[in-house]
Amino acid sequence: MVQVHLWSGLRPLVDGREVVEVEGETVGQLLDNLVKDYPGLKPAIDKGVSISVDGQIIPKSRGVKVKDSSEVFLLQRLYAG
Amino acid sequence: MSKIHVTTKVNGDEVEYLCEPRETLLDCLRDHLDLTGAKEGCGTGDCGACSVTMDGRLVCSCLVLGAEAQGKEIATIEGMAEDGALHPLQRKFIEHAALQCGICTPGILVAAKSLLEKNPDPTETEMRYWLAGNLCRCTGYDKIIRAVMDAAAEMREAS
Amino acid sequence: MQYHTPPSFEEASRIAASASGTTRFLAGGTDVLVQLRSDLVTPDDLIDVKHIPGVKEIARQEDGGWRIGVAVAGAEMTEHPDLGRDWPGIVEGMDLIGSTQIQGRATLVGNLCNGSPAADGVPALVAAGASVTVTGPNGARDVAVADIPTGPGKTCLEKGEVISALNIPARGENGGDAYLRFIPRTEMDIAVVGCAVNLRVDGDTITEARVVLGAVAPTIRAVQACADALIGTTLDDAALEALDKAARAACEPIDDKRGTVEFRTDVAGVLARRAAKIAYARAKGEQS
Amino acid sequence: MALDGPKQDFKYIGTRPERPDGWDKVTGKARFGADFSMPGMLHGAILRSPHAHAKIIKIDATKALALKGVKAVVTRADFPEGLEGEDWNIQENVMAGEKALYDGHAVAAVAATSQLIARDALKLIEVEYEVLPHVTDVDKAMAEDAPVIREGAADYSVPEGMHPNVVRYMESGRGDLEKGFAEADLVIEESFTTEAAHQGYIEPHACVANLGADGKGDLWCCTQGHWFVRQMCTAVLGLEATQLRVTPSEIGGGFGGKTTVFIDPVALALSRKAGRPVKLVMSRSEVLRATGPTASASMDIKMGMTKEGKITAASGTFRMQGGAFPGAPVDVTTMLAFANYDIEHVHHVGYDVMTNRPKQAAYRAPGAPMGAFATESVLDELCRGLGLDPIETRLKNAVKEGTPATFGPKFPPVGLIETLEEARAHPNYSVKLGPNQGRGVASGYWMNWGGETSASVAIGDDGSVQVSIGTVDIGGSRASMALMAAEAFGIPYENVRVSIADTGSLGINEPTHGSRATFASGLAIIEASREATRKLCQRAADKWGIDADAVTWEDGCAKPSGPNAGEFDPLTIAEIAAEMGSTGGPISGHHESTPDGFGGSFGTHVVDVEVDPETGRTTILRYLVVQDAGKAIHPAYVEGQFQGGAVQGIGWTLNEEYIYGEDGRLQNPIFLDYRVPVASDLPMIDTVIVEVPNPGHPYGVRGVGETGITPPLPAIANAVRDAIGVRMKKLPLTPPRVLAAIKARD
Repeated sequence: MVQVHLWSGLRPLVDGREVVEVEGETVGQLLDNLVKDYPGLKPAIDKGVSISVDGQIIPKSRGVKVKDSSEVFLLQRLYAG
Repeated sequence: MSKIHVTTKVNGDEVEYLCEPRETLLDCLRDHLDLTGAKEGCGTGDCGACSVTMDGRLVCSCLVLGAEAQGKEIATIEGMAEDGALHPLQRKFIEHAALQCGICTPGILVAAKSLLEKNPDPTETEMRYWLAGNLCRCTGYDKIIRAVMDAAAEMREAS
Repeated sequence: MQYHTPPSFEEASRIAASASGTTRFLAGGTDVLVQLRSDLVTPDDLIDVKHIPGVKEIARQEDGGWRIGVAVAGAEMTEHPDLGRDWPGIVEGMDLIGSTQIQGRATLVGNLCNGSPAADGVPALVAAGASVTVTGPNGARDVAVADIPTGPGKTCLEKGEVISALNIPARGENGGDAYLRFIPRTEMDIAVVGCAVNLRVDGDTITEARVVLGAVAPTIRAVQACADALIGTTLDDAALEALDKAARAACEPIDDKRGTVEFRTDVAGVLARRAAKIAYARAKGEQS
Repeated sequence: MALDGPKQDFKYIGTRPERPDGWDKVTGKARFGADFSMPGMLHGAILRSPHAHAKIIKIDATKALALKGVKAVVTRADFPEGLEGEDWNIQENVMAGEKALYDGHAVAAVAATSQLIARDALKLIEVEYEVLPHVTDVDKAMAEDAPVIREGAADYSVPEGMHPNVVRYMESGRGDLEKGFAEADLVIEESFTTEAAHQGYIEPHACVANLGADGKGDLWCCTQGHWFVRQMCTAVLGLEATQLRVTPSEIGGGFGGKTTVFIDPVALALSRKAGRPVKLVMSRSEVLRATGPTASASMDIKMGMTKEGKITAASGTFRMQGGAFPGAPVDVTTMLAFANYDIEHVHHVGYDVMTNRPKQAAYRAPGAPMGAFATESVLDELCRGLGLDPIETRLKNAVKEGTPATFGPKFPPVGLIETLEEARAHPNYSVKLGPNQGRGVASGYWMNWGGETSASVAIGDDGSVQVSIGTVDIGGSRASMALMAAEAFGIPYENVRVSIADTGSLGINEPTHGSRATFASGLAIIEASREATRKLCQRAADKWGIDADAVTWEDGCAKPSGPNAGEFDPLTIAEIAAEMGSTGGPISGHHESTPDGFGGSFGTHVVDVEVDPETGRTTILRYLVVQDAGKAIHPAYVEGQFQGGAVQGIGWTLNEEYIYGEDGRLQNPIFLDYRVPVASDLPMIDTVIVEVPNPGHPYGVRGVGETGITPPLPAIANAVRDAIGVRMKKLPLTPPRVLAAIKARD
């Protein structure tokens, strides 16, 4: 299981939790399982989020590998300028 | 609306065009003579991207009517390099990376050339004020000023 | 739009008088073309006065005054060897208008006819007591520059009238003038406040003075109280303080995108003091 | 995605050769957006709403169509219906539907045989409006009685009970604010505002469109990203993506403002209707009224600090308007507001608010400068209040590799500390100041970007190299691309040609935005070059009859990898290329990816100002930019980015602003009153390039374009504070505002 840190605006959608645990070996699997296991997050994830894995911000690459020990944060969807 | 027949000299060549009375010299250079080196950045004389000289005097070609060019001598960026050799200002602009997007570059080069013809040894302040009507949004002007100073020094040495 | 190039002011006046639609005279074109381009004013008749003999001349008159052609560009005034020695304030006022490129075209008379209370070229002309010659259907007449603008964008010129020359009086001995304006940048802006001072000294004492403010009222404004604050003084601190106060009191500005009432009023006092110091130094021959 | 550790020793990287397009740019030959024309081409013009908010009752173009020379008029009725999300937003922005939403909003367009006729025709189009109440200020737009711009525009994130103009809400943070503030020796709480600033590129938007009734078309335009243009135009017009080929012209500045479309779909619609090519060029006032400035902001910041200079807690509320559509960059503002510092207790709240203003567009580090202005101003006040040096204090709190960012994850290697140390050591930091002068320091960050990227290299038959990229060259990037290819191939810079491919010639590329071009296209070029050199090695191996693994590529030559591989004279790229046709065919390399290893760039600025105490005018005396470039490929253009960013920041801080009248109309739609800095306003801009390699790029590159506009706003405000003794909390620092503050002080 990977621990995924949520930004505080998302916490009301998952009963106030700061961190949720989901299965997944890639960013894509994490996102899919977040929606499956925590349907409250669906509107946010559908709207678009970024994710960070061990400090690297991943705007959209679903294939990036994730380990159970990885530091993972959901971040606001980011745009370039 | 009848058009006006204009005979003028551009970069040493005698040219003719027909223009609407409302058309500017910039319109005529770009649309009738295919000289697109002068750019329209504002159309109100505030940016200098359309700078040319008319009878040796630096002007915004967006603030000159095409009809007014009758019998005049116009010089544009297209006439600045002679015989395939760049003017020292042009060379120095490339050397100093004095341009980024390059849209203001033709106007600035024409304006800078006009300055050095009048004053071969301008101070940095004189240069900055002379070029105040040429907006550059990319460079912050630093490298432009350095390029003009360097070109001026080279031209003084050569003369 | 019809484009005309009359050979004389009489002809220019005749075209304007007989025109049925909007008419504009073209000298430098730096205002007319902007209006045309932005569809603010599309004249039916545009009368280019630059083909009239003498319009590009700067001529010293027998009495020591100056006659300046209506199509003389700002740069030509700045480059003139003697004009700026007599009337540095007039020349620097004109020189402040726009960029080098604008200076290659813009004219003092155009600046005047535009009728803007913020015109940089006009306050020093008013301070100098300059006049213009107006050619119209009934012949020519002289009008004080101060009387030409009647409100923002408005002048006293009648249909068919065209300014045919600008007349600047002789400088005379021990005189000096100066013009300063405030803008947010260093160049390329319209004056938020402008101030011209023209004075004459006898030794250290100011004997004559005119102070003219721009952009603080519907028209450019000569302020007698400012002149009174200077005359008879040696421009000491008290005189400067009185001048500052009088300048502020004369302001009736507006709040707009370029400045507030409070700011314009404050800066009018500041510029009056600063311009007076320059004019005073010039009158005494201490500064060019 | 680290490929292999960043390379350290370079032959070409870090030199300053002449840019490949230099000659064209200084002789007037370079063709920008408005420099294209086609046979049979018509000219377009757009009619724009004079009202900030109005229902469009009726549009009657009968008289316009009757004018000689007029060939087509389009309105919203000429665009497909049923779009959703951002596609709908773009369509609505390029041509108003039921309502005009801001002063300058397009309502109809004309194509005619000349520019003048098209403009005359606009005056003949009769539009009946029902004027509605409007709002242009962010705080007023959130108030209960504010007119509603569009019902139902809010997304899932907005809590119940908020005004319908609030369309997105965000909240993030960590720790315990109360605890953090309790630990502080000084807590400061202030509110700030910034006004919208325009990108101010000197080239107005321009395009030539040629679209047939068969749905196939071509578009030439000035854009930062032609694939974005393709996606947006085809979505807005209901076309198939690859049926439209978009070719970018040279681009006369963008700074984010040319990453979207304003006139291109309109030109295509006109062309389709008229059956002829149509050129559309914006005037400057159209650019200022109807393209994207950045958002304006209203912010409340609270920060606490111990007397030793440690930040104990920080919180911020950021309200931003991005015009009549969702999209103010408040997510980035909140994320980066405190990102320079290691703060245990931190909290951010953000609101994206709609107003009757043009749809905001990205502007250099979109969202970051506003937040930095507010937070770095408060930090400066804390330093003053506690008697601490601003650089030492920043050093005490600065993030480094492994620091948990205020937005969550731990930082990879970053260079903030290095920029602070260089700034402290620079002579500018110790120049003695005179009366009415002040010094300001501020740091800033931009996280940079990777984005979809595709690049190819092809070997010419003389051994020169052709590079094709999809990121347009907006500031000299062709030089950097050529340098990276030269380095990868080991051939002279002059032997590399770089061209920008059109949408029909290369895979999708995101625009030149997010400071990504040198990072992402560079990475793709290096990888594509490596693929090509592997093929070159294979050809040599075949010729020598040895295994390809026994061949290495070095200095532009294939060489046996060691004595065991055999004794062969090196084969140069030219020698291999000369025989390409008979040894297996053309040789090229290709790479495509969405690279994620973009390392963020920190910068620190030091500025000295003098304020005229009688007029409130601020003069910049000296200015220093120190920024981390990872690796400067072409240092002159890196310096240029630093200088340009700083000067745009100076403009935003001192004089640039959108001024709306009571009538909701933009008061300053020309460069006369939208006051960008002119040459005489400025000193030279001093630069120091810091190089902390980015492990995510083979040569260590970090994007440098955007960070430079983030520190100037607070750095100058801090310098003015130093000079006049008053904290200015509202940008721009116009002379009337500064003078009023000085008078209030006395």
